[in-house]
Amino acid sequence: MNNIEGNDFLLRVDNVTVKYGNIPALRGVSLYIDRGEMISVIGANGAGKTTLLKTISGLLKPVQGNIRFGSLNIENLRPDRVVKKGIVMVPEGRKIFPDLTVKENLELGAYTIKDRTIKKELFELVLSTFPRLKERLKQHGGTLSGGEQQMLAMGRALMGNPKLLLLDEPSMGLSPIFTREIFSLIELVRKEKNISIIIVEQNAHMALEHSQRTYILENGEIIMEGFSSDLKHNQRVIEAYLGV
Amino acid sequence: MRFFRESKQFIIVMFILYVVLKILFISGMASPYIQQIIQYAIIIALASLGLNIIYGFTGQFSLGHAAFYGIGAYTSAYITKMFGIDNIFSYIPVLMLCGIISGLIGFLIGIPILKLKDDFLAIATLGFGTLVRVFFDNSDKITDVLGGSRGFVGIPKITNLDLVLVVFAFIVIITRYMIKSRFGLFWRCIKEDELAATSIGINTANMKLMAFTYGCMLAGCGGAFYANLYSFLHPSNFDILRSIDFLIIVIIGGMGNITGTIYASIIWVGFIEGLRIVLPSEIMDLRWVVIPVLLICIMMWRPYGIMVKKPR
Amino acid sequence: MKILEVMELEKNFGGIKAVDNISFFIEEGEVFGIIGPNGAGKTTLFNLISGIYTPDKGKIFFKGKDITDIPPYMLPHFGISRTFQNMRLFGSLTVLENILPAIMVKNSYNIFQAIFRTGSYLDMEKDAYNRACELIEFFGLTEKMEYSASSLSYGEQRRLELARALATEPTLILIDEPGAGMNPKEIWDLALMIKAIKEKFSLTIAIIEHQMNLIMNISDRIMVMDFGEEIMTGTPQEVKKDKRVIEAYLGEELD
Amino acid sequence: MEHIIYILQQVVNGLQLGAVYALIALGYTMVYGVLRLINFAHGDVFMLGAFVAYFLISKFSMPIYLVFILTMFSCALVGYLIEKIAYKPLRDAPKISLLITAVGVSLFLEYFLSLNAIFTPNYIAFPRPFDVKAYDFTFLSITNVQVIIFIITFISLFILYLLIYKTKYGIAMRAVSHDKETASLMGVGIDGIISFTFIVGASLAGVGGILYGIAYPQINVFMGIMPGIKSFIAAVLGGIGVIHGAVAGGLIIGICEVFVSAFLSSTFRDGVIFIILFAVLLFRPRGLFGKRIEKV
Repeated sequence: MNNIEGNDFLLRVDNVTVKYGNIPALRGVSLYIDRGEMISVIGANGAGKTTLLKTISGLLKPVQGNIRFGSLNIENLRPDRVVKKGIVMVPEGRKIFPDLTVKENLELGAYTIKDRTIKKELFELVLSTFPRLKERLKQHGGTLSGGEQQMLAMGRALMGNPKLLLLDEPSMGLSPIFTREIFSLIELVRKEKNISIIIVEQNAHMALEHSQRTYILENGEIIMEGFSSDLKHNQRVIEAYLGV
Repeated sequence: MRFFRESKQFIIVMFILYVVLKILFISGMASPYIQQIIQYAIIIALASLGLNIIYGFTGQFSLGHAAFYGIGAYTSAYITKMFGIDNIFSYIPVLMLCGIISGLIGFLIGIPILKLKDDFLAIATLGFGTLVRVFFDNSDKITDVLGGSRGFVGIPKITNLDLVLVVFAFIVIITRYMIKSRFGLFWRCIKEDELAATSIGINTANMKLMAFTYGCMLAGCGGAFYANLYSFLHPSNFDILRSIDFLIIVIIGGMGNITGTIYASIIWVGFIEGLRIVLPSEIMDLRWVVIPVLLICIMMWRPYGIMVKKPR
Repeated sequence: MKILEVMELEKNFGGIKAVDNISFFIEEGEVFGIIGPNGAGKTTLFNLISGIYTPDKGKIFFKGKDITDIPPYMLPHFGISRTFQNMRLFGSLTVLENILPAIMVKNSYNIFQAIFRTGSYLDMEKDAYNRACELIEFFGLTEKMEYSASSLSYGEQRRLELARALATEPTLILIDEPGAGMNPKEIWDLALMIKAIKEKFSLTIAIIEHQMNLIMNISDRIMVMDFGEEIMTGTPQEVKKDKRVIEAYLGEELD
Repeated sequence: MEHIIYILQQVVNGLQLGAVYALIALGYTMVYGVLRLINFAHGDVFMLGAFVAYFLISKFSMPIYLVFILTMFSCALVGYLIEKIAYKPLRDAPKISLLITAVGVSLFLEYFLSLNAIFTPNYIAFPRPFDVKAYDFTFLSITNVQVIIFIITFISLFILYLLIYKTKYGIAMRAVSHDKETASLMGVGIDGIISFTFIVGASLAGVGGILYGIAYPQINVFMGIMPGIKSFIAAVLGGIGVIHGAVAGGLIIGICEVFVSAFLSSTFRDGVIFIILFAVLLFRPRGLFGKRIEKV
């Protein structure tokens, strides 16, 4: 399957429907992402953003539709298999393991990496990207501040050597200053490691600012999509999500 | 009186059942052994009804129900033997006393342990059950009549069909009215979601205690009947296996289903005792191999019980 | 008149201050909004007021009475009722059976009256049933009365939870994120409904919400929280313009 | 002085029993960590360990190290199968269904083995692979059985420590205990880790079974019930889900039991343990080393 420029899609979500019991949380959602791209999905609380990421990462199974990663159908894989294929998710609320040390949290991120040298390289890379973590390797995850936990969560995800990173509300509960820092780190990761990123945000400003393309999710459906630079000036988006 | 009027149907059914059984008993079509089993099934239904209140309606898991059944049994055995009670009329107050004592002990033990939930409550009730069993095993050290691990012998035989059936019918009617009233509704709310029940103003601690006490009372009455039906008690009659018996009956009958519990008790006793007649003792040993497998299958197939009705 | 007054409330979880020295009051008859990022301590604050948690420090007064250490089940009897962020209905009970117990907690009949089905018992039951039906009708659930709560749609479940909270006849109701998972149209309907119930049941309302257009629309005053602390409290207009709020929460000035 | 020596002697005896409880308690606590389940069948795995060892020694006269290896292996296999067959299909079922299933598995194992065609419901003498010798010190006497129990328990605990704190499976296990969903997002196969937990726990119970057989050389298909329940109580006492808590709890329960037998009467032994349970559940439900969790 090719996009307009004739490149392969990295990931393509096609007409996916997900239900909780009888209540649909996603209704026929389709989206794609190219290699090296960063896209964002914005929408209100409960619009289905987290459900979308959970479905891609294998935590939820769609009742309809499929998800292709490269040439592979992944919609029925278990989450740990999806990680092995190279899709790693940073869950909402960071979900650091508070009783494990920072180092153990990072090691867990590399659970699927068998090769010791690769593991070591990744470890060095993460520590150079997030130097703050280096000082705290022996500390328990639970003792870190919110911003540090977000860094650890991202570092932990990078330890899995992902091709595609899924970020669920990285700015949640962070102060504006830390939010900016986290977003510049996300940019850094994307550029330097050439990792594709899907970011889900309630903070529409940051999401539109930093992504190339954006999908808008409302009530489980994609109601709008386009280049972030265009959407920023769209009257409807401004009214509903930017509130200016 | 409204009490009887509003349960007309049930009373008619019970009356027909009584007549049929009475004919069977008097005509000799039911052997004394079968007669005993029929009464035993009703007794088991009575005690299981108690567990259904505790677990099926209120959601408080108990692995110690047999202990309260045993307390009733030993109390009745002791009183009837010591005071030489031999007729139904002087037996009725004893029966009530047994229910009250079991209920009181349930109440006292319930105050602390009903704060616990799910598996911790299970282990605490199991612990209480074991304690009571240890107590029965050593009861001869308190007074020799109780018999300790040798068993309690020479209990007067008082239990008969008339009494068992009347008491049973009476208790079923009372229980149904309780379930229909706000108290039953509160119990079901607690089972569904305790926090939400609290949030609408239900005193969950009291309501759980009430259900537990009432359930233990029924177990105590059942135990008393049992003691005066068989005239012999042994501590091993009241161990965890018996608690599991009650549990299985509640599960087969369906959580929170009174009629289901009654049917399940009859099926269960019929099954166990029926097997005893049909099968040689070699194969009887297989019983407790088959039962757990059955239990596991039910859990996988229908975790809320077999005879259970659900709203739309 | 101040219906609820919270003084220097504090709650720690394993060293983290979930609610840190919060003081505020709610005037009788107003709609008091609480906003703030996730993890700011809003729901913890509700849990403290409704008695599910006991505060480490501070006092809560309701109509001048100290209710800090009152067991949670007593609060509906005083006149405080609440809903939950993730909806806690009695799933396998019917709609009617969800409402009835909330009415019946205030009935006075005892177990013996219930067993012997006395006249006053039956009257009280009948009365409770009628009141439940009225409430169910007001919330447009009459046709679903005999359906189990879990079979209702999301919106219906939200309404049922609100109906259940109102069945205890509160004077103050705490509503936790009623707009979660609703689209703009549903939010609009919700705003109308909240205004309607406020009038009909003469309520005071405290509401947690993320949907800015909802909260700005219905609130008389809003408290903004972050990291367990109060940033500021004021009218929607004041909140929108406040520098600290924009910095910590809104990110940008609203219209 | 004599009293103190007597007390010390009882402490040593208590530690002997407590070491076995600790080995069983670890299995309860680890399984509770990953599944939030009281694995009632765990006491029966311990019983199986004693029986397997009995067969290997009396029928095949195997050397003791082989007995340990094969027993641990068989118990691990049984533990693994119990989880796969009985518990895994109920992963999303209500908590109590899982608990009832565990009780069912426990009863099945006991009564299946008690059939005359399989074993017997009666007691069998456990063949000690060596004679008991007591080393008398001036104030204390320690038997070679006790020495062996302490050494083997210590080795087992040390290996377990390495496994849980130094390998990636151990880290994964602790992560799964805390949050299954997030652990799976790290690429951890949840089913694999749960199996791993059962295997480790069952192996330890197997070791406990052999040691128990050596120390108290009478075995019976129902022998797992009481030590199982007491070890679970030990796990609750130490703080369920906490590894070192289970060890401490086991030793405390062992010492208490021996003390009650020595100074009161062995009749009250079980009673006192349950009173400890009630006290812990009511006054410190998280146990000695447990963490406080608050959630709505």
